[in-house]
Parts: sequence; structure tokens; C-alpha cells
Amino acid sequence: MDGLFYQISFWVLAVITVLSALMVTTMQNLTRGVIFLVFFFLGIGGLYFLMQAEFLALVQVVVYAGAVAVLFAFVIMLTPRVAEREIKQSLNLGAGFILAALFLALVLSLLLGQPWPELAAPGAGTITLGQLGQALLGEYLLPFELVSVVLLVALVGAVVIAGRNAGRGERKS
Amino acid sequence: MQTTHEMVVNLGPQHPSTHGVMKLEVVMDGEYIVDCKPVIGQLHRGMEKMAEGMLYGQFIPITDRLDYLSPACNNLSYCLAVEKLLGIEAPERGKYIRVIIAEMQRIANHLVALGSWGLDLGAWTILLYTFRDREMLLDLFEMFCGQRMTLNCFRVGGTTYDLPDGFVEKAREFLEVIPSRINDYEALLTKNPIWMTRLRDVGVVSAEDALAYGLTGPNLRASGVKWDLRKVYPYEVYDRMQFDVPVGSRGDCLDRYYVRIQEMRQSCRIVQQALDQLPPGDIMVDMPTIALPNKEEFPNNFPEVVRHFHLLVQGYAPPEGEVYLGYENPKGELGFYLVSDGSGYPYRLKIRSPSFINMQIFPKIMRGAMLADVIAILASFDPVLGEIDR
Amino acid sequence: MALGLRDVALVVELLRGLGVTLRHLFKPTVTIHYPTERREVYERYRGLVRWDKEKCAACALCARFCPVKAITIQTDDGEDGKKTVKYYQIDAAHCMYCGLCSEICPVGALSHSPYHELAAYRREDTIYAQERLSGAPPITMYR
Amino acid sequence: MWLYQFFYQPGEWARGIYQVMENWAVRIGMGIQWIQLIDMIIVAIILIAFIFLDVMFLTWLERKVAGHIQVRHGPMRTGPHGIIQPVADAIKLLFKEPMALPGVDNLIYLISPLMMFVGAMLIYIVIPFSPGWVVAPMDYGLLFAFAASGLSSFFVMAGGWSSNNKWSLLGGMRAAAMTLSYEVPLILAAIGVALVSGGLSLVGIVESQAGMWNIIRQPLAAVLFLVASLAEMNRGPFDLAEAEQELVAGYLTEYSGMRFAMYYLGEYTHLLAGAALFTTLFLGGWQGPLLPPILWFLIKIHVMVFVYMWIRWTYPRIRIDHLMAFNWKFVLPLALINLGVTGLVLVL
Repeated sequence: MDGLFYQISFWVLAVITVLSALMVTTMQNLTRGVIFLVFFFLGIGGLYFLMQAEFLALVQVVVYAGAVAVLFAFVIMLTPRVAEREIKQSLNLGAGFILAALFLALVLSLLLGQPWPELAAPGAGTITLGQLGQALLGEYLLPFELVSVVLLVALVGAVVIAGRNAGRGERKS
Repeated sequence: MQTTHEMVVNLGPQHPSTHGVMKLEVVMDGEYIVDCKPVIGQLHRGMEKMAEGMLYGQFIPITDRLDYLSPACNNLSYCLAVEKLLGIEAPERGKYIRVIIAEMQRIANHLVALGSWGLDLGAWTILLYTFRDREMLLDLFEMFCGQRMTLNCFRVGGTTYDLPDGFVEKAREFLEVIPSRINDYEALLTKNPIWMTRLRDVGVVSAEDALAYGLTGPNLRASGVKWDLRKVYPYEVYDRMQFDVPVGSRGDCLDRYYVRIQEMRQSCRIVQQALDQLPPGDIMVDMPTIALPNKEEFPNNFPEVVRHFHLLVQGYAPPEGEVYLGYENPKGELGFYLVSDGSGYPYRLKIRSPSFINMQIFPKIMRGAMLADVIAILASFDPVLGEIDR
Repeated sequence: MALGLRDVALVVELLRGLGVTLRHLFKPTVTIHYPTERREVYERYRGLVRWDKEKCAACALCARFCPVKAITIQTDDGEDGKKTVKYYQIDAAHCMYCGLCSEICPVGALSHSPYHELAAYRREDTIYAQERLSGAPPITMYR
Repeated sequence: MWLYQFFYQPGEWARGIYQVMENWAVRIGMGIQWIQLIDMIIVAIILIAFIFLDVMFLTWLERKVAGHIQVRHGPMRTGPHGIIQPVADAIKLLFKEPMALPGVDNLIYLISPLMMFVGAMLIYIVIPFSPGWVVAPMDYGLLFAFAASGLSSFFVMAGGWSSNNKWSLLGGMRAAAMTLSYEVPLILAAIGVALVSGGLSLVGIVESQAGMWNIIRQPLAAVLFLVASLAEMNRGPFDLAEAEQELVAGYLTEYSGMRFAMYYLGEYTHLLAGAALFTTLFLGGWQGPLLPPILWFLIKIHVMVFVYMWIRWTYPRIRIDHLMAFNWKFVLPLALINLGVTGLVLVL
């Protein structure tokens, strides 16, 4: 598990993820930001792979890199005059540093306190797809259904809002 | 309320599916068309002014270039107009030959229209099949008058060429093959759900609108108006031919497609009957003031030579007056309005080209359609820019 | 959308369309490979115009009647009062091969040849003057 | 015997080779990882070589099939029956001058063809060519294939957007909308198969089809998968993304030279991947009576590719709103019904 390739690929993926996350935030041109968002999601997917959570990685790639990024791109590309506007970086670096330092302190304090769990041997802690399915439709059936109802409501809401100015083209004639 | 960002797009002269150099300035809101303005004139050659400087006989090859997909029909309608001006008629055999070639030209025209329409909607293969069948017709034209597209085969008062010997057999052979080919197109397209959903209720033209905008030809008949000049004013020998006029019901693209397919079948029937009733006899009206003399007996027969030169330098001198004659061109009613001042040169020639008139309805039916429909509607009217710009 | 249940039966039509294309897949092809194989033009084909110097009576009827004025002719009167042709030229680029000139020539000096591959690299080559007006045109690359 | 093992039990043959390499490496004291690295590199080279060669063959096949369907020859001049045409195309595209366009967002303009091609090639990692010949026999193979194909649709849109041209914007938008909405029935149809053969791993699916091919057990899912994969590949009656007649060339309008070649090859890799997925899911991957498994797999793939081409050259293009309505009102419900029925059948 922790051979040479494991180390190499871990560091490569980590660099990709952090760098693209950085680029997403600092990039002025919005569409480029979306591209780096896709690389960011792929990087995270790769990291999940390394941690043997294959199903999670694939869902991450399918849902995030495949669909959410496309929706982001749709929003940026289709709403008029959004893509061209350059996002100016706010210049008060001072406030930025302070906030960052505070946040870092908070995270470190949490992390160092906890005992680092030894990285589980492969296959021990990970649950197989079958168990995941059983759990989802077994004990956790109610929360699963509730979540799907919430999603349905969101879907119907989106359709209604989008459908309000339908009949495009005709209204002009 | 801030409208979404509207795009002005030029379905410009340089576009794969505008059937020539027509430019459609289209204002689009997303995929939907808000407004559309056709811009023409790129192919204007000033034919009507050219006619004023030419003798009646010289202008015939120019009419080939009007609707370059059906040159024989253009020649025929010009010659008929001049004959009406001169008050003469072609002889029997001449009329039959003209009808045969004109109806074959109609089939060839509809084949091109159907092929390029299928191509515009993504069905690549239908284009190749229709052009393969049109090739047989072009061979027949080449056999008859020596050219495949710019035929220049008819003259005022008849035709210059008689049917070559192998022509009738080859034409009959063609008539056996073509019905099965049309069935192939029908199998490929007519009930194909994709083709139907692409064309059903797209670019609907009601009968009143069609008449109000002056549509003619298959586009008018698709809207349910039974108006075919070959039946209304049967000139040449159309009154001796049994054929029926296909008429659509809803006036949408699918009906225009249906009318053209049926018209091809009817034209085959006409050519079949004309070939059966082909009478012997001469092919040019034997009036000295019209027909060119026979060249063999020139050296010794001097008055004939004088008449030959007189005809070709002065041209025929039609009586003063004006005439208008509309002919059922495959695209609609192609009309020639001739004003003559008694000299050999026409005083004024106005060409009523069907595609130019049919095109006026584009802005009305394109509004609210989608971009893909614009292409389908454009192809359903089968415009030819040579005719629109003259 | 128009695809109601009635249209579901149209799936058979989709298959029929596939049948047609499959049938055409095995049909012999109809195309010819142009430069290597050629199509014989028909006997009445109106190709490049040929001019016969002896027959020509220098009446300039053809130059006058040509709709696009592709023919230029210069005549001078010969010894025994008969007119002869000093210079005769047909611009194959202007000519639209309508066949009117060969039809009206009183002495039949103009006739059509089956040559239609008249592309040339220089504009002057499309102008066929005196001697080039008879016999075959210069060999084009794809002959 | 060696040849028999090569063709008929490629799995053991590959393991034998690996053993030989391993003891050789141990003898000269090289670390295990380096052996795995070399092994991976060799496998990668073989896979990419297969993809490139087969894609070039596909471009040739497409032009010949299109030709003969349209009663004409297709390329005949480059080599006997135009065999060298793909090489000629590749060289031409190599030397075509890629235009430097004003107002083009260069980063995305350059990345998207590359990433689209990568996305299309990722699918081949999980496809079982023959027993043992799988780059990564993951037990979520099916899900990985759809993740990879979903990825490339994003870059088609990014390419369309970044080439700063109205037509390609429209093309890109259409492509994204289409691939997104047709991914759902595609996955549902594939899940139907996974239900029947129990498990998501492609190798398992192929083995479960030993008795009867899935196309018989899941005919409706096969048809739906065919339709949805056609839309996913922007081919056939659904090629709205680069509808030449409407959008001039859709998202490919501003691409020329090698960049266009990347998109073009990406499309054909997608076609091959779609055909390969269809064979593994429905036509029983490498199962076949007489011939070696690898040959069976290739034959089935190219039969499927022919079917895809045959459909493309027969039907007109569907309109964008019909496409959406066709999906949400026709293909998706059918996929759900199919899933429900399969579930019921399995439970009872």
C-alpha cells in the first residue's frame, strides 16, 4: 500500500488539488476559474482513490466533475456580461493575513489534539458497495427518502422559476 | 425586465445551407428566432437590362441562368411568351418534345430540391441517391441538346434539335427505374419519425397567407390551394395529358415535401403519355419570318441567304404591344412580361421569378422558429438565388 | 412533442429506412474516378468551338450574334473581291457554349468539339486564336 | 502450445511473463515497484497503440461505409482502397497551420481538445479485452466508464465557449445539454445489466454472460443503451454539436490543424469506447465458441461500430427540443420501467 508509487501519486494529486484550488480563488477570468474547478474535483477524486474509497471517488468524478462543473460553466457562460467582468482582487492584504492566521491556528489546535488514527490496512475499515447499498436502503431508508424528497422539491422549484419567462421568441412578435 | 442577451447572427451568403448566396440576418434569443431579415442581391446580373440590348433569339441562353436547376422550363416559358407576342404556335411534334423535356426537367429539379433538403436536415445519403437518379436525366439532356445544365434547347417557334434516335428507348428505361427509386426515398424519409417531427407543423403557411403573399407552385399547393397553371391555362399539349395535381392540407414543411414527391410521380406519368403520343412531323414552325432557313441549300438559293441574314441581323419584328405569360415552373409561376416597340429588340422584359415572390413570406414564418427550423423552412421553399436576384 | 404513442409504431419505419441503406450498401457503385477513368461525351456535346479557316466566308455573323461577344474577327477584302479573315479569335473563358454561333453560321465553319477540360494556368491560354482554333486543345495536366 | 496459451488463456500468459520479469529483477536486486512501473508502462503503450491504430482504422472505415452506403467508393486513391487515407489525413492535419485567433481564451482553447481526448481514452482502462487482459479490473468498472465519458462532455463545451464564435458557442451549449441529459438513461440502462449480472465490475458482467448474452435478457436496455450512447458520442441522428448545415461546424468551427485532430480523434475514441461498452454489456465481451477471445471481442466491437455508422448515414438530425423531449418523455421513463421490471423479476 505505501510503496513508492503511492507516495508519488499522493504528492502529485495533493499538489494538483491545492494548486487548482488556489487558482480557482485567485483567477480573474471566471471561465478559467471553472476549468481549474474541474481539475480540483478530479484531484480530490484521485485522493479518494488513494484512500481505497473507490465508490466515493467515482461518485465525486461523476457528480462534481461531470455535472456540477458543467452547471457552473452554464451559469457563467450564459448569463450576459458575467464572463467578461474581471474580478478585482481585494487589496487589503493585512485583513486577509490576520484572518488566515486565525483560521490556521483554529485548525491546527483541533488537529494536533486528536490522536492520528493509524491509516487503516486496506479493506479493513472500508465498506464494500454491497454493504453501502444495504445500509442506504436498510436502516437509513427514511433519511434516504427524505433527502430524495428535498431534491425533488428543489428540482420542481428550479423548473417553475426557469419556466416563468418561457415562450421565448414569441413575446417579441 | 432585462431581456436575455439577443444575438444577431448572419446566416450569411457564406453558409452551407442557404441554397445560394442569400443572407438571412437573424436576431436570435438563445435557439429561438426573434426576427429574420433576408438580404439578397449578391447574384444580380441585370438580366432584364441585358434583354433590352439583345435580339429575342439571343436572350434564350441567358434564360438558362435564371433558375439554373430547371433551365429547360425557363427556356420554354420565354419562348412561349415570345410566341404569344408573335401570335404563333409551335408544330405538334415540337410541342410534344418541349413538354417531354420540360417535365423531365421538373423531375430533375425536384430531385435536387429533395436531395439538398435531406442534406440540410442531416440525412446525407438521400442527397447521393437523388443525384444518382438525376444523372440519368442529365445524360438524356446531353444526348438531346449537347449540354447537361445550360440546355438552350428551345427556340421561338419550336425546337432546333429533334430527338436523337436512342432517346426514346433511354427515356422509357428511365421511366421504369424511377418509381422504385422514389419509393426508396419515401421509405427513407416520409414516415421516418425524425423526419416527421422535424417537419410537422414547422413553417405553417395558411391558405389565406399563401394567396396574400402570392406564393405559387408546390408551396401554394401545399397550403391546400389547388392552382396549377398546367391545368388552369393548358398551353402546349397539357390538355391532352391525364395527370392530377397533388394538394397538401396544412401548409407545413411536411406537406411541401409530400407535394413535391407526388409531383415527381405525376411528371413521370406525363412524360410516359407524351412519349406514347409523340407524332411525326417537323419541329419548327415553318413561317419564313421566324424559322431559320435550311443551311444545306445555301450556296445556290440566294433569297434564302438574304432571309437568313435578315433574320439574324434584324431579328423578328413582333407587332407593338405587351404580353405576359406565366408558366408552371417547378418552383412556381415563372412569368415573362414583354413590351415590344416593333423593332427586333424587346423594349422591356420583366421576369416574375417564383422564388423571389415565395421568399417574401420568410420573415413571417421564421419568427418564433428555432435555428434548425430556419434551415428546414428555407429548404422547403427550395429558393434558387439565380432566379431571386436575376 | 409530436412523438405520441401513435408514433411508437413508426419505429418500424425507422427499420425500413435502415433496410434501404443496407440494400444500397451492397449495390454496385455508380461513380467513376475522374482523372483515371473518363466518361464518353455524347455525340451532340457542345464543347470547345472549332473554326475551319477555308470554309469561313468572313461574314462576321457569328461575332455579331454571340450573346457574350466571345468572338472577335477582323476581315479585309481579298484579291477577287471575296472577303478573307485577317484575324479570328474565340475567348473560351467568355464563351458559354450555348451553340448559337455554330447554329447560325451560314457556311458551317464553326463546329463543336467534345473537349471540355479547358483549364489553363495563364489567362492568355484560354484565348484560342487562329491556328489553335482547329484540332485538339493543348494537353492539360490530367490528359 | 505457447501460441495457444497466448490466444486462449491470455490471463495466464500475462502472469507468466510478469513472473519471469519479477525473478529476473529480484536476481539483480531491483525494487518491486520498478517492475510494476515497467509493467504499467508496457501496458500503457500497448493500450494507446491499440487505441490510435483502431481509431485510424475507424476513420477509414467510416469513409468507406459512408461511401458504399451512398453507392460511391469512398477513398480509393491513397493506396489500394484508400488504406493509407488516415495517414494522409493525419499528416495533412499535422502540417495545417493552427490559426491564432483574436479574443480567444487561449488557456481553455488549448486544454479542452486535449482533455476531451484524455476523457475519451480513460474509458479503455476498465474495458475487458479478453480474460485477464484488463488494465484495471476494478469492481466499479461500469461507474468508472461513465465518469470518464461524462468528463469529456465538459471540455466540449469549454472548447465551444472559448473559441469566441457564435456558432461554436451554440454548438458547445447543445453538446453539453445533450450529453448531460442522456447520461441519465445511459447509466440506468447499464444498471439494468448490472442487476441481471450482479455487480458493477465489467469482468464480472462478461463472465455472467457465458450462458446467454445480455442482449437477450435485457433487449430494451440494449436499445436504450444504443440510443443514449449515440447521443453521448454526438453521433448519428443526435450530432447537434457539430451540425454542419446549421452551425457551420459547431464547436469545431475555430479549431484547425492538430487541435482539430485531437477533437476528431476524441470523437472516434468515444465511438470505439461506446462500441466496446456495448459489446461488454450486451454482446458478451469475449465469449465466443471457436475463435480466441481477443478476436471475438474485436469482431463484435467492429460490428457495433458498423451499426453506429450505419445509423448515422441513414437518419436526418433531430432538433434540439425534440432531443430533450425525446429523452425526458421517452427514453428515461422506458429506462426506469426496464429497471423496475428487472428488479421485480429478480426479486420474484
